[in-house]
Amino acid sequence: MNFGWLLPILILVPGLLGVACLFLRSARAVLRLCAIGTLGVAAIAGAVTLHVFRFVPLFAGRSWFMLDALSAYHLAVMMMVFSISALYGVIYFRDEVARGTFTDKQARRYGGLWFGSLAAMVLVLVSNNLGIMWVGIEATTLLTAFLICIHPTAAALEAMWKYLLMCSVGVAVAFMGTLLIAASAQQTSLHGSDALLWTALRDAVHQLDPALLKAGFIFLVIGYGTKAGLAPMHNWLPDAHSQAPSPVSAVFSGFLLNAALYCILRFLPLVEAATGNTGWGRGILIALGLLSIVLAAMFILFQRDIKRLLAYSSVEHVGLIALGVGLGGFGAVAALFHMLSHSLAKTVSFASAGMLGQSYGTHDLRHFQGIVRRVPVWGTSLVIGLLVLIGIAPFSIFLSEFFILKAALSQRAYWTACLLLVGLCVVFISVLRSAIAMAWESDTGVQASHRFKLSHGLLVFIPLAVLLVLGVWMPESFVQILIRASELLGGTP
Amino acid sequence: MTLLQDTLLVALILTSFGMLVSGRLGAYIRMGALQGVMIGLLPLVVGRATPTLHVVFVAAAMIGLKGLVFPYLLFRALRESDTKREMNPFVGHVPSVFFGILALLGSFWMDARLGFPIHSSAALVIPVAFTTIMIGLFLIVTRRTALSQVIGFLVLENGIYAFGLAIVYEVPILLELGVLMDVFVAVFVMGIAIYHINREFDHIDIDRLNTLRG
Amino acid sequence: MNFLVASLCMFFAGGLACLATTGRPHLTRWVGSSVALIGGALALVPTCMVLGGRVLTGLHLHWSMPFGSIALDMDALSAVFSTPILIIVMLAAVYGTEYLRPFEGKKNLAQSWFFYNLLAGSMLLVVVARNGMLFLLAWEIMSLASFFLVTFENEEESVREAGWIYLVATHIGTAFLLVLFVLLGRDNSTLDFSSFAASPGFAGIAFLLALVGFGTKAGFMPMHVWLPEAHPAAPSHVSAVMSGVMIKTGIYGLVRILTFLGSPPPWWGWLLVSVGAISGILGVLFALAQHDLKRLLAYHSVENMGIITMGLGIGLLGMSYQSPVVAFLGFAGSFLHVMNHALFKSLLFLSAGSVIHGSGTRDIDHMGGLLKRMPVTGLVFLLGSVAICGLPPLNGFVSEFMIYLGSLTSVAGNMRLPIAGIVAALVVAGSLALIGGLAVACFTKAFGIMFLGEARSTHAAHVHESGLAMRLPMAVLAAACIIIGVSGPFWMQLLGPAIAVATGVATDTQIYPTFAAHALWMMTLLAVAGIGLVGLLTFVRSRLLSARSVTREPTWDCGYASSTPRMQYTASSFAEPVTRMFNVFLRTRRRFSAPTTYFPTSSSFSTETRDLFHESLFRPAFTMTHRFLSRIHWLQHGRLNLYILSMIAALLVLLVWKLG
Amino acid sequence: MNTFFVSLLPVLLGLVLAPLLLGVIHRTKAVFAGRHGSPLLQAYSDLAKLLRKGAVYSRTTTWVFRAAPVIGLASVVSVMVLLPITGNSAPLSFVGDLIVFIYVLGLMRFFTVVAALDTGSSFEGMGASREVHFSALAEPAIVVGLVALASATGFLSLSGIFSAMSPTTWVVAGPALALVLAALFIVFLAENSRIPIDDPNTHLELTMIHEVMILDYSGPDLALVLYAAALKLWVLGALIVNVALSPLGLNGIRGVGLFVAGMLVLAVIVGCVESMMARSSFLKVPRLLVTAIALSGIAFMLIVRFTA
Repeated sequence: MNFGWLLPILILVPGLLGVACLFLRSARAVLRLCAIGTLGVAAIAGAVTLHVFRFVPLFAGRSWFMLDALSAYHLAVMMMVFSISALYGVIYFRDEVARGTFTDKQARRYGGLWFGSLAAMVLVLVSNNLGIMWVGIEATTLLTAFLICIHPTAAALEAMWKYLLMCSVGVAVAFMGTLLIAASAQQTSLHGSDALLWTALRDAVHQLDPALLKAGFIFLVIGYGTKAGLAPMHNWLPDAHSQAPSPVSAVFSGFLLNAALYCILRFLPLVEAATGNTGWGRGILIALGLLSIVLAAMFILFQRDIKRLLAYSSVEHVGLIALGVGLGGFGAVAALFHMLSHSLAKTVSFASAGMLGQSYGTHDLRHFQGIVRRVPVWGTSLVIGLLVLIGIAPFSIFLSEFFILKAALSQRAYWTACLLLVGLCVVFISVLRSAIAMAWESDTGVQASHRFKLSHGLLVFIPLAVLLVLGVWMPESFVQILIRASELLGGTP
Repeated sequence: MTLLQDTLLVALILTSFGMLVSGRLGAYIRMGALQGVMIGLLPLVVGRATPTLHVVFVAAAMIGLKGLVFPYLLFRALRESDTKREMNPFVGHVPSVFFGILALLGSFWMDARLGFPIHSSAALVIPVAFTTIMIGLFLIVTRRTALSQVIGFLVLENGIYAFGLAIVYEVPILLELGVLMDVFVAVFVMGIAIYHINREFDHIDIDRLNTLRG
Repeated sequence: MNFLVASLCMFFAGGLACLATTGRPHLTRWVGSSVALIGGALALVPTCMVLGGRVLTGLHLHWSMPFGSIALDMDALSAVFSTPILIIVMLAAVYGTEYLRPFEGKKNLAQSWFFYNLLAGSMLLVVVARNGMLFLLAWEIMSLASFFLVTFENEEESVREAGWIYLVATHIGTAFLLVLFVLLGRDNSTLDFSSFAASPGFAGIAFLLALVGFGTKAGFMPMHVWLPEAHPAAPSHVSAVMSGVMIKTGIYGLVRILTFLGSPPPWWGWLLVSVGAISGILGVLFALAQHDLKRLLAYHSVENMGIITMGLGIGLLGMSYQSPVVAFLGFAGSFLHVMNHALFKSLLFLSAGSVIHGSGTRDIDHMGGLLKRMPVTGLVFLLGSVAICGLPPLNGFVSEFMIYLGSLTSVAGNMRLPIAGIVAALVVAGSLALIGGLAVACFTKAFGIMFLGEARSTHAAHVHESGLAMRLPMAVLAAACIIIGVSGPFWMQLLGPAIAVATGVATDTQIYPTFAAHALWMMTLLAVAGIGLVGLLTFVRSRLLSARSVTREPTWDCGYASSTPRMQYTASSFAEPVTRMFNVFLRTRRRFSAPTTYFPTSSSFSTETRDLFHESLFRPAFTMTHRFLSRIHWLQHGRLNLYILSMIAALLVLLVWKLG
Repeated sequence: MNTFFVSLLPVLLGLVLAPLLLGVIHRTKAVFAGRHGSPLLQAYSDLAKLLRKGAVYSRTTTWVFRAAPVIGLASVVSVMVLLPITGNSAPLSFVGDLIVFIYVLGLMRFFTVVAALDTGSSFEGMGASREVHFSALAEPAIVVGLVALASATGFLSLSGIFSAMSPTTWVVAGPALALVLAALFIVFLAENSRIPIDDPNTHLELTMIHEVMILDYSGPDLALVLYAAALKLWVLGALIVNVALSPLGLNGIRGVGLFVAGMLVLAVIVGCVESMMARSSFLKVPRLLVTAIALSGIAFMLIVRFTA
């Protein structure tokens, strides 16, 4: 039985839910719909994903839609991020609704955009047509732009404008790249609508014009790389992440970046195959990945704003993923594993940071004192989240970083390994310093302001527990999924 | 056909240069509209003997959007704002024109060097597209007001579109419409953003939007 | 093996059980300590079997983890290191039940016991793991658990700082280990130790990586900076475990890695000797300059790790120059010192904890006369001091003696080494002598100022002896120090198989230098005779005094009538001549406000000796990096135009680079 | 069994003759000063008198104070078992006994110092502080010196080293042996608190090391302390005499005779040194001791060069 028809459904359902949000009366209802709707979509996505993992890729709509292991894996990660963030949104906005700073009108807009961007990201993942994929990415940019300034403060507007313009220009550059890729297929038997089908390109990869393909890939890397937050095109990222409401920041860092990176990953096997697997395209990813890690490390050192710190950490981790993919082989497996770990940890961290921000009235690290005692659930989860993000064992990021390092050294890429380690150490040192400064405080006698709520605890600690388990035990089937997904990136793991 | 095509392309470049030299935001928008119309017309005259129905449809949609809807949106944003002129671009108007000339020369050189596999009938489109892309980027980088950046973005988009026209023979209509839709939403969103920025800051000078740093 | 697995499960699962008792301190105390005791006892079974000569078959289970497998094995080398780990863990747990009692209700002790058992389990796992992934994971858990134990009193600013320094140092060390293990298993699909190449082409690099990586944990200078910060910050029973055994895992790792690297070139031995000598001498010098008791003990750990490393260096030199006797003696001394240091350093930390528990201060200068009020603590501290100074007849001397023998054998006689080896051996002998002399200076200071004389402050005047749960572990440790001190030959025999593992010879062909055994027997004889002589003399003396007048008067102060306790020598003044001589390293800061005017009201004097490497190497390096990086900051300048320009620039660079 | 008691002879010799050295030193100094001086056996009668007296203890002191003299004396007697006498092996001899020799003396010092601190007197603290300072530097000097001797002879025990010495040793490694002798002599003066390191006869507590540490002892305890000090003078002096005279190759009773003569000469030399030199400033003492380390080190290098 072919479940391919579920793919368009997967796009349509959130789209319709988004429209539905516009007609809801109260903010609370919108938030609840966001949570329930997202979970519903996640359920469908889960079913589809499982199907792909267990059987074969799904196709639909004259092969314009496709879900293979790589995109299914991304879809699974994305739905986790969205589910956590949506549930968290209910908690996060509760206070604001009560205070009236989150009006019904804003909520409707929020709900609509939330599902809109969900739909757009699903579109990115399930489209086999590279042009449609581009459309999806551009759509996410435009839809999420307003999510940044749900509260139109000066800083939020500034961040949104930067995000909007940089990503638009970036995505325009990516469009140019897509066109070049299409042009490279001109001399082949592919014609018309087939010229941009990923599967078709993959099958005809040796007939493609390598020069155009290479040029196209560069444009794509820069274009989508802007959206993915790779240095030196990352400048919008700390601004946008720090100004957006936390559920949105969580989605931004947790998956928006990966969606853009996913687009680059789609093109990588094409360009690699066309250039005879000489590592031409991988070299670009390695270079940008390393640059991102090092640059992010330098900036993390000085961050006084928790959300900016987390944003730079995202730059670093996207760089790590790019580096892992660039290294290929087992590095790609590690990169995909890293993506999952990072998305979960970052979502939890942003969620906790947001609640702490509400509780302390600021995002300035220097005012966060004794968070573990004063705000037990969110404080603890933020500290653990930060520790996870800097690669403390036995959490999974330690493993994935180790695997990436192994990939680098197995390929005798000693300088890469060296830079990687230096970057990671700098991040470790600076984030740990902040984390310790936040976690505890000298005895001031201030009492805990938040009571422990089981639902809150479950929301943040389940993902962290998953990361812990994955850090000491990677189920065989999970490894197989990672390997299957990474096989689509070319090379043999 | 070639004559018509050449005329269009020359006009395209001229509008780009017009934006380089002009200092008034109103003129920007008008020239952007003009360029939009020409881009819309371009598919009708490039490469193919007889335009198919779908080409005509897309052309019509494009002319409608770029020639009418965008200018309307942008003029509305302009009316709301107090800023009417691009006062102090980072690169002055005269040097800008020099850049334009350089871009033109560079484009022809690059075209000759790269040698894209395209129909000879569209030979001129590539350098013109390059020039347009470069001028678009140049506008974004060197102009101060948010509005001129939007215009710059449109010019960039136009250039890329022209480029695509030359090197990809046939694009599925759904894709073209999707792209068009995106551009539309982009301009729409940017217009709203400019409106909000203007209301919040009393200016649309993006150089002064630099509180977020470090 | 089943016992081993059961013990590991006990530590990890029992640790979780501790967490479950949150809120019931009484229960926590019982559960936490009994988990440690049962876990330790379980693992002692295979350990003792191996030490007794049995060969256990290793365990190799599938582990769903790339490159990983659950490969456990207890060979002689592991047993030598796991023995002190288990013993100290058990004793410190007993001690902890009482030590932590004042914190009940104020702190989350369940968490503390959880991390304690986690630390115990991970240390055990580190020494029995036979797979790189498992090893690294255990290694990291060990670091993390000890980090949380160190930051137990996290309401103190200094403790937080110490925790940060500790975790950063240990993590940077781990970074080297990651590279090391990846290199060792670079071309394999598994990181099982058995698959590591016997002598890879990059052995030199691997050795250096191991030296830095494991040396950070072991506290070699200059990677020791975390040690004097972290150990004072931790609760005393944790300090005992960390200083006594956790840092030994660094030595274990180094030795284990050496077994993969084939025959060592001489420069390895030389490097170890140099590192050891520097750590030893500077360690004891810095200890001498401290007046914080636990900081002093922490620096002594650096010193003793230096001694152990010198032993290893001698052993390696013996291997390089094909002199099995020298190798045997070097390794034997080193391994025995690992055990001995575990015993007496834990003993000292525990008794220091008892003092701090009783007096509420860590400053030696505020103590005095404690022996009268804490007789047991005082006695065991004295025994620990004698042991750590390496004086006969206690255990510290036995191991140092073996290292001496190693260096003597390489210098003279028919087993002498080539000239480079001889010079290294002389460095070892000279350094050991200097360290011994300075250690005596340091511990006469510590014991004398703390326990003897008159109380220098009210802290010291109102101390009380600790309870049985604290005294018992200390007494056991002190007894162990004496027993090892007079049973040297037995221990040498016991270490044979472990040395065989380390030097890569078959166990049954391991040679035992008979002259060393003879020497140790003679020493035992001498010790027993000496103790007998002490008994005899004591008897004689008491007989002489029995019938005569024995009076008690104030201390003779050369005619000055009204001396006060504040006029006594302090720790700082006691050590001043030595520290002044070595001020070039120590850079002691003196703050002195001299009395002014004819009727001076107040004056003060204080000294502080910060760590040389911390102050002159790491801090400036961090500051410079910080300064350099702050220049990078302008990149995020907030100007959108330039952001887009940099994007275009990146595009152009890539185009030129990749297509040009 | 009989041979065992014969071999214990050197120990008995030391136990009996040690206080005599003090008398010889005093007499030499008296001769230099033109005084008549105390009898040669004065030290014996002092000890006998002290043993017959009662004791006064400071209220501050603990059992450590009372244990120290006993442990000190026991240590130094144990050490004597290891000590060969020219041409005659020690009762107990094993590889590495030279290290045991030094470390057992270290134990004695540990307790002397701790006992000094037990009184809580600032004077005794001062003496203790100086003692550990100087001995920390003396220890490497003597270890390196003895290791040099071991290297020169190829034997690793004191008895072995000295019995292996022959006139050729002086020929082969003469300069080195002279350097070792010089180093050992400096250590000998320092460890036994003689001029120029310390002045045992001064009445100014501020300028003393060993004597100030034992200020609070009285009666039998003081006797034990003084006797132990005399024995220490004997054992360290014996090292020097052995190095100097072993190469002559005499053994048996002739060796013993030579040895005793050598010890007496050494005492005279010490007396001469004490008469001709002033006590040097405490700040300069470390230089002297570091010089001793350097001498030993140079000797070692020379020996390694010669024998390599």
